[in-house]
Amino acid sequence: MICWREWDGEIVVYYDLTGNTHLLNSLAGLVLRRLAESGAARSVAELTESIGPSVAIEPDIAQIEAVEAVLTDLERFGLAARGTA
Amino acid sequence: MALRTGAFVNVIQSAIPAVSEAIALLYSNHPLVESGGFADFHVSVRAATGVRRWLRRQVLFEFDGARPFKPLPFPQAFPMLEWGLNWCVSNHCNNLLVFHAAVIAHENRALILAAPPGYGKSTLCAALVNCGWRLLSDELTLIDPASGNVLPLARPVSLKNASIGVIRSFAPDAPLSRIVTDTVKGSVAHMRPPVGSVQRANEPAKPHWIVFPRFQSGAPTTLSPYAKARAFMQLADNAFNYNVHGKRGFETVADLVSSSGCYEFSYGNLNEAVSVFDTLAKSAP
Amino acid sequence: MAMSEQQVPEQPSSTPSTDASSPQATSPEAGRRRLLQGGLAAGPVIFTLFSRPALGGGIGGECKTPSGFLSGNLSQHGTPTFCSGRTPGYWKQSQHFGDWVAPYFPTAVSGPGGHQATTFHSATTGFTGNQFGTQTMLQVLGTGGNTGGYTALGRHITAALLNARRGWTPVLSETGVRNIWNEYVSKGYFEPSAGIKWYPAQIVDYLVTTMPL
Amino acid sequence: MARRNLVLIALTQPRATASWSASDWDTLVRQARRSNLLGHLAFRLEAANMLAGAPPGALAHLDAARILAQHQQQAVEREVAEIRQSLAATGVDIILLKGAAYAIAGLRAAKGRIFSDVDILVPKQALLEVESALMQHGWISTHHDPYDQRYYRRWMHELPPMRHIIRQTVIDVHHAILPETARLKPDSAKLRTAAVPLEGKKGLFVFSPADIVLHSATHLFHDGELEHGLRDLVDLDTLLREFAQQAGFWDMLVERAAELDLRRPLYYALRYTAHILGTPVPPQILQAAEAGKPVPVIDRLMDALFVRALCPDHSSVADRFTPIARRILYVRSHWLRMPPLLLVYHLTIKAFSSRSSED
Repeated sequence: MICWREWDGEIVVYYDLTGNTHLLNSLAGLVLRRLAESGAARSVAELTESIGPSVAIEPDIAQIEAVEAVLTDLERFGLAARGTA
Repeated sequence: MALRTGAFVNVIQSAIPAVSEAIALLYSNHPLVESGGFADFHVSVRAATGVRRWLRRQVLFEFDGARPFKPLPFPQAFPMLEWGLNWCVSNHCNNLLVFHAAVIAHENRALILAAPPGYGKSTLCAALVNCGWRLLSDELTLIDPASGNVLPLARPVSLKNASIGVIRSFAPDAPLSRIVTDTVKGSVAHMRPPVGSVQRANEPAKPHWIVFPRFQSGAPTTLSPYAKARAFMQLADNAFNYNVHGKRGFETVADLVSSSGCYEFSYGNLNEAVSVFDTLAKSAP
Repeated sequence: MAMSEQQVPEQPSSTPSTDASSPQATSPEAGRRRLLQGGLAAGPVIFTLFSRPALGGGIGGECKTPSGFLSGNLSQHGTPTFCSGRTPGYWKQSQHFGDWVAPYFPTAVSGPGGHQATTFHSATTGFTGNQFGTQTMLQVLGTGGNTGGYTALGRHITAALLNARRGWTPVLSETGVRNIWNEYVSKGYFEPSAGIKWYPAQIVDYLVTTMPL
Repeated sequence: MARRNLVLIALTQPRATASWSASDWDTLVRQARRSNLLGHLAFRLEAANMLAGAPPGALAHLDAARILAQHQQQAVEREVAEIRQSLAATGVDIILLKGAAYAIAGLRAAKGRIFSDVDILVPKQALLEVESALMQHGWISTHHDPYDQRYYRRWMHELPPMRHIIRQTVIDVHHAILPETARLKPDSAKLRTAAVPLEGKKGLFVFSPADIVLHSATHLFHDGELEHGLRDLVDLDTLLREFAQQAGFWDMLVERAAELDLRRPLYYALRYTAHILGTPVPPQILQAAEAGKPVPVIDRLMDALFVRALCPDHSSVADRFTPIARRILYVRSHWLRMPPLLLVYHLTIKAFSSRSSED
């Protein structure tokens, strides 16, 4: 459903369902990958932890906020959805 | 009259002298095709009839009886034919990926020049094809998704405003059509494609470089790498039918970007620009 | 036809010339310059190409050509209404203050040609009421939450006004934005069409559709 | 030039194309493109295994049309999903009409078909709510002229078309299949009651098979859009052939036409699909449909008009009466939809506005 290619840390995503193509920054690319690999994440914290080592930001509140922002953006374009557990 | 331009056969009808004159000059090297075969596009350019012709003579472009455009002032008959033929390709050839970009080749390695109008794309293209590069197209880059190859068109190069004078002094021998003024793009003239390019208009080329040029007067000549992900977006944004191809469109553009060197090119001097591209061509394995 | 073609105000461009040349006529195809000139969002999704389906018969019927060599008055059909508005979050960032178009100003500038920051309720904006007191447009953009049921609307209506002024929302003029707010102030809802009532949440939904970037 | 309707031959006897010259294929592609049938033709020739005989140039255009058609099929699916989501909160049942219905219901008529907009039918009392919900999700009315707005709202069976701000797609929201002023008065409530839910797509419906055919026939024979007459006739033919495999379909069709006051369009539909496209309509059904036959003089006139108007709108098949036939049928369709005074009003204002928009 989602096709992507990565070049130098930037990711281009094609989403079959909307037909839209997005250029993502590296963090957004990682988040999307984690979600695609695992199907879902239980919480933003868990998701942040799972990508923690791969990005050069401190695994702290700031990073959780960054991941939060990524999810909001991905949601806007239908690339991710938050469900009720 | 049926003219072959690359893979396409165009049946063109026009009784307007300016049109036949320009065709005779600019398409003199193109093969004529016998009528009675299959033609891709049947077009005509003719004077508009009706009340308004007494006020202001106008010209109509017809595609097989349909009129996709509003009439234009009569003196713009030939540019209208050229624009109309571009439209024929970009609007119908959904078996190909069609980009709004110039493309030239060196030993069958294609160099795609993609930029918004006014960035000096056509000027650079015109200069390079006068210095040994082969013209594939100055407006439409056609990629066959099956092979990834670029298909040539080898139609006249469209020059605008100051570029006309620039190319006149850069390549005084290149035949140019009469200048048509006051079009939507200002003054327009067309340059005849080199005979070698027309003769090889059925030879596809392999994409090898993607360059985003930008002319700025007085700017130093610099060629620098351009991020591939951004090159992807830039190219897809310049395609007429990227989304018609869906997933296949994505894969085709991705392969195109992956297999090509991507560059940003800034220049202010045409001679320097040409030598940069010659070096680039020689550096290819 | 195919791709998103958001409109960005024209930038002067020049054409190659061996002698120093003067700026040439601008092209109608400004949208293509976005990537080159950094028309990129700072967010995680840097740039989006919206799929614009090629629906329609093609010949004779609807001719949907992208701009380019067939731009301007060549197309038989009216200029399509592409919205490229930005969100309140965009407008409140100081690196985007340069995108504000007079007579709206995010901050005060002193000295000759100086000006005050534009207040939300003022003759300049044309926004009636006193929901936001003497707050400036920028302060309203920065208001969080949805106090009183109208602060989210305040943020979005401000962004909508700036978008309209910038020419990013051909479907929604500055007057249109004013009417929405002022009707809301006087009636408590906005009536987009006879018999339909939109309260702040619905108005925000609508305004958001004009802010894809 | 010989006036040969090659599209018709290629569709009804695809094997005949085996002996065609490059020039025949040239004419075929032009006629099919002009009739909006190039994509459909590509699929039909492929199904008949006749693509191999096409010259490479023609094949490229057929291929291009097929790719575009596949894209459109997907685009319509996306669009319908968006519409469904936008209207979910209203709880209004949405009936898909015409092309969107064929596509989402997986009917053969959708294969290779060109789509321009999505048509839906909702109850009249839900119109405002639906319009409001669509506006909130980015659709805006395309008619800003107050006359147009009044005209649509007062007389038409639909809202003014709405275009999506981002995707530029158009939706037509109907509450009936004909204007309230029309001579024929099919009851929308009856159409809705018989509608069939789409599996796995809660809230989405299509008409029953008989009603799909009757709507298509009404659209073709009582609407002004005859430049796509042949395409619409091909739709009818394809629908009839597919539904004919369902037991009891033909009898149901005749019965429903009587029930919905649509005997006349059914008569024309069966007469011209059988006559022009060889649709296998059972003889007793053709006979039963004659209940909708007009008086003989009109019948003969309609034959003369429709046989011309249902050809590709291309110079290679037109004779000197073709333009006038189309014009007469256009005026007729307005006549059928509106009382005479309103008709004059409408045509006059339209005439003025089209003139002023030319400058």
